[in-house]
Amino acid sequence: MPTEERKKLLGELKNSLSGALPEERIISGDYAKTGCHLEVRLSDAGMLRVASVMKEKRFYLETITAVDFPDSFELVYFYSTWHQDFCRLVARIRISKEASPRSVSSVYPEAIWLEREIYDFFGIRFLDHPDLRRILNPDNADYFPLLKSFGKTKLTEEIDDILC
Amino acid sequence: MLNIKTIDDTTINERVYQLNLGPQHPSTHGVLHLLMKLDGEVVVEAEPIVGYSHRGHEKMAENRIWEQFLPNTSRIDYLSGLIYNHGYCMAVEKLCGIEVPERAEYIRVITSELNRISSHLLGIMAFVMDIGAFTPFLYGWDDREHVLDLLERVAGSRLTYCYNRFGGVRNDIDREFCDGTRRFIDRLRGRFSDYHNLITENIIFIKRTRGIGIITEDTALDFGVTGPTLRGSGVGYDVRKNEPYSVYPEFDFEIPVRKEGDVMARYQVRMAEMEQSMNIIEQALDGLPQGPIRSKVPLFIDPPAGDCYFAFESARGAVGYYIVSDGTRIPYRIKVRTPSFSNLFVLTRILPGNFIADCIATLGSIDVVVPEIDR
Amino acid sequence: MSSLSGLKEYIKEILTGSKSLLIGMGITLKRLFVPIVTVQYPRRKLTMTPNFRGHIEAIYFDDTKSHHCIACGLCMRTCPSHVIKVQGEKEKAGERKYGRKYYIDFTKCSLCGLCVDVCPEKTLTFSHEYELACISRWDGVIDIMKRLEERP
Amino acid sequence: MNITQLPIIKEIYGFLGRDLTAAVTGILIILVFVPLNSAFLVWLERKVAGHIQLRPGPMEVGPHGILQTLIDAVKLMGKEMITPKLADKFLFWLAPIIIIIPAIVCFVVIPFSPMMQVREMNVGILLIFSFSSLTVLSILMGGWASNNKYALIGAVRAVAQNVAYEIPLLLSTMSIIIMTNSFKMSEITAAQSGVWFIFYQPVAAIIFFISTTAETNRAPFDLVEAESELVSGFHTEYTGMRFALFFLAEYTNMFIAASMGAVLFFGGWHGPFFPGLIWFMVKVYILIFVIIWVRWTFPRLRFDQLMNFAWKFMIPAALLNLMVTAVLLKVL
Repeated sequence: MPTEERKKLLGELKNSLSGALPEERIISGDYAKTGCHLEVRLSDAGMLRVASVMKEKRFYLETITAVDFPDSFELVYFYSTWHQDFCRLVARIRISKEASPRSVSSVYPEAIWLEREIYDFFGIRFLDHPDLRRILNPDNADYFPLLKSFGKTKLTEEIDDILC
Repeated sequence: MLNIKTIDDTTINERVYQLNLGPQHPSTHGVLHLLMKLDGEVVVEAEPIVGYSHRGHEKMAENRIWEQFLPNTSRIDYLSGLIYNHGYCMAVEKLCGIEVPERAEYIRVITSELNRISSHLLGIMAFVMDIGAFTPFLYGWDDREHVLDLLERVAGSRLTYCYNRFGGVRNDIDREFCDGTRRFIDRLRGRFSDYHNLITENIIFIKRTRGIGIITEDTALDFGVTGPTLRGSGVGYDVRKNEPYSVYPEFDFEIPVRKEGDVMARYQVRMAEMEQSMNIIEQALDGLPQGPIRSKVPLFIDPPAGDCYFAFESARGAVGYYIVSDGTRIPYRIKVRTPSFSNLFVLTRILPGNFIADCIATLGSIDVVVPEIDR
Repeated sequence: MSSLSGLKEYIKEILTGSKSLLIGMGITLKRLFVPIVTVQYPRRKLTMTPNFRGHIEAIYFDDTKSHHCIACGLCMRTCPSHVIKVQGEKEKAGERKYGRKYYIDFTKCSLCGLCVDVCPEKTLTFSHEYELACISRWDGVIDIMKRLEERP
Repeated sequence: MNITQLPIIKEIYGFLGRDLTAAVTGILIILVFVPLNSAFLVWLERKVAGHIQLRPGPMEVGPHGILQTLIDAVKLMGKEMITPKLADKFLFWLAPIIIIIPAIVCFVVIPFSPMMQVREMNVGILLIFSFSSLTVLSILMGGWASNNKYALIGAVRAVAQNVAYEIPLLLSTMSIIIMTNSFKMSEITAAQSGVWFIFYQPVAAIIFFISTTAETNRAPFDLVEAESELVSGFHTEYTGMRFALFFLAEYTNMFIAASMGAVLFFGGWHGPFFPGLIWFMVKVYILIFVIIWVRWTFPRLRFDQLMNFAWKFMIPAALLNLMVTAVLLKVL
């Protein structure tokens, strides 16, 4: 296990990230527990800067996802390397329910589809996205399925009662 | 830098016409829909339209307890269901801190690699069928049948296995399974020369696949391409090696890499990967430890609140489960990062300028499973 | 000169190409005389492996001359598709319940086997039947207790 | 009992005369033979394909499924014939009829045995070539009239492919013709009583074989109906009996191509011990078997590769072969 090299890489990464994002919090993640070596908590739309730093370091965008918390959304970006000394970085951002975050699709074209998916399931509208349409759900759907408010029927509530 | 345009009617002129390839088409492997604009037979633009088999697995996960999501995992990618199953169990075990007995890990690796072989056999042969040779497809199925028989012997079903459990596996493997697996490996090794003679060295096949649908390293980085598709482009990235999980570090195997990045390279990577999988299985069978196959796990698990990302390598690339738990029996959120989703999107970049026939070959060589994209 | 070598390459490619085609034809010809591997299904049938997972069934135990189901409802709860309905009654007050009715809607069953796993009395198993085509969706509802009685 | 002794036959014979009787009976026989032969060929193809792929092929209807194709034909006759709403109705209807005409007409000049030829013509080979070119017209009509993009692409491919491959086909046949100085099928066969022409003209035979495979749109040149690309090519929109006619024509064309190959290169009816008809049929069916065998072995070419192969390899090779033949004939 090339732990030494990874430490070096992580140090470099931290440096360049803190150079790009002076005010953000960069913390070491607990790999054994969360599967990420580095965690960046963004307070505002710094994800474009993170994305360009990661692109420079030749990390690929593993996935973007959102989690619907009661009062806000959390957008989670996973970046990882192709190198032997593997490293995964997670960037999190809390946004309010009505906010429109910036799209990273200008840096990573893959994000076009990933962000479309998030829009499709959560209704989060990304700014500067070239093609924000539904992707998996029908084009004429008027619902956002992964919101916690969606799909709680009486039956599922009953089942929850039985189980929990 | 960005070369992605969406198709609108304004760019359609007299020369360019639209063709809907799919959702019902013999070579789109399920219900993929490629909206293409063609100039003669040359593709001007291609846009994959997905979602025809969307079943809402991620939403389903939020409405059922952790165990109940197990049967769903093998339905996300039905061709490598065991690997998905394996990965989900490992992700939840990571979140809960459940120890898995070593024998169970070995069994998981053996079955996962068998599943990988079966998936690659089908992927390769379906791709060869897309190029027009029907017979190798059925030879591949003949071999795949043996894998499925083996997996049926241990898991009880042939396609949508629900075999792994939190903390272990359902059934132990027996002597007969081990012997059968060794026999199968010998048999498949003997069949490789036939495959190479019939397919790899066939001049028509070479002509159809060399230099077609090239994915460069930079394109792969842009689109997050993983799996054999990426390894065909000269990057030796494999989660089993780079971010080892389960008992993979104990085995000696290589990651086949090809520099060319074309259709042929991806085909060759898959062929070589099957051989490596056989190596892993043989080593695992040799070193199979005795012991329990399942650790003590509560009937229904209650993971602690928190989140965890777990990546593993399916037959198509790097899969990731992002799991958020709020400390109850029901998952708060399960996100599945499926490799085909990213691997398919790269088509918008590499298809323009190719003939329809090459598009079909490229699509086949990426080996997408549509339900995996749609989830 | 280069065109000549190009021609040479071209001819060489044609020769090796023809050879590869002939080798391929040889392989398919050889297979023409190999016995077939498929099974003509309704005429010949395969036996299922011992681990085969069909729909669930109750196990007959010699000690009670019946099943061991106590109608605890764990299988009902753990089923991802909610297809199991089990009902039991207490034969005497204060004793454990005894499973009387056990239905499974096989049309929605995903054959995951979680119900067999959680059964505390280990009285559930998988049947080896696979010819389960039916003409009405109600034919897919399997009465497990009845099947247990009918079984020799 | 000799059928010609029957009074009714004698009467017809007296009324129509010898030539016309022969023609009428011949055409009747052809009309019966063509569908039955195609049915048999379809069965043969499915059987060979099955056994190559380690499966039995059709097994249920009749012994070893021999009646399967007839049942399929009955089923296809019972199917509705769907015409797409925006199709060119007349051409859509006409195309399957036109495709069946050359398939039947070409049988007229095929010499099954010294005595069995419906009509001896001194331009027999030319007749076959000219009529088989009609096939492409029908494919184009069907593909265009369907108003379907797949069908249209298939039809356009068919035209280009047929034009390209007719040239080497003719050139390779030409080298036989200048050896025999005749376009008559029976004379070409008669000239091979000693040595078959394949031994004089191996290159021409290979070129002929490849070109006919391409002409009849068989794999690996089946780009016209390339399943994995164009769904079903030019007959995507055809259903029921119309589809069956295209199918029938494909297999009949295959038979004609194989019988031409037998006549030109394998000595037609010549062979020891058995009557000429049996030898002829054996040779034709062996050639058909090879065509089927090739189909179930190889991947499909890409369209530009197919055209390159025709123009850059087949035609020069055929021309070269023809020149060498001509020079040798002059010298020897």
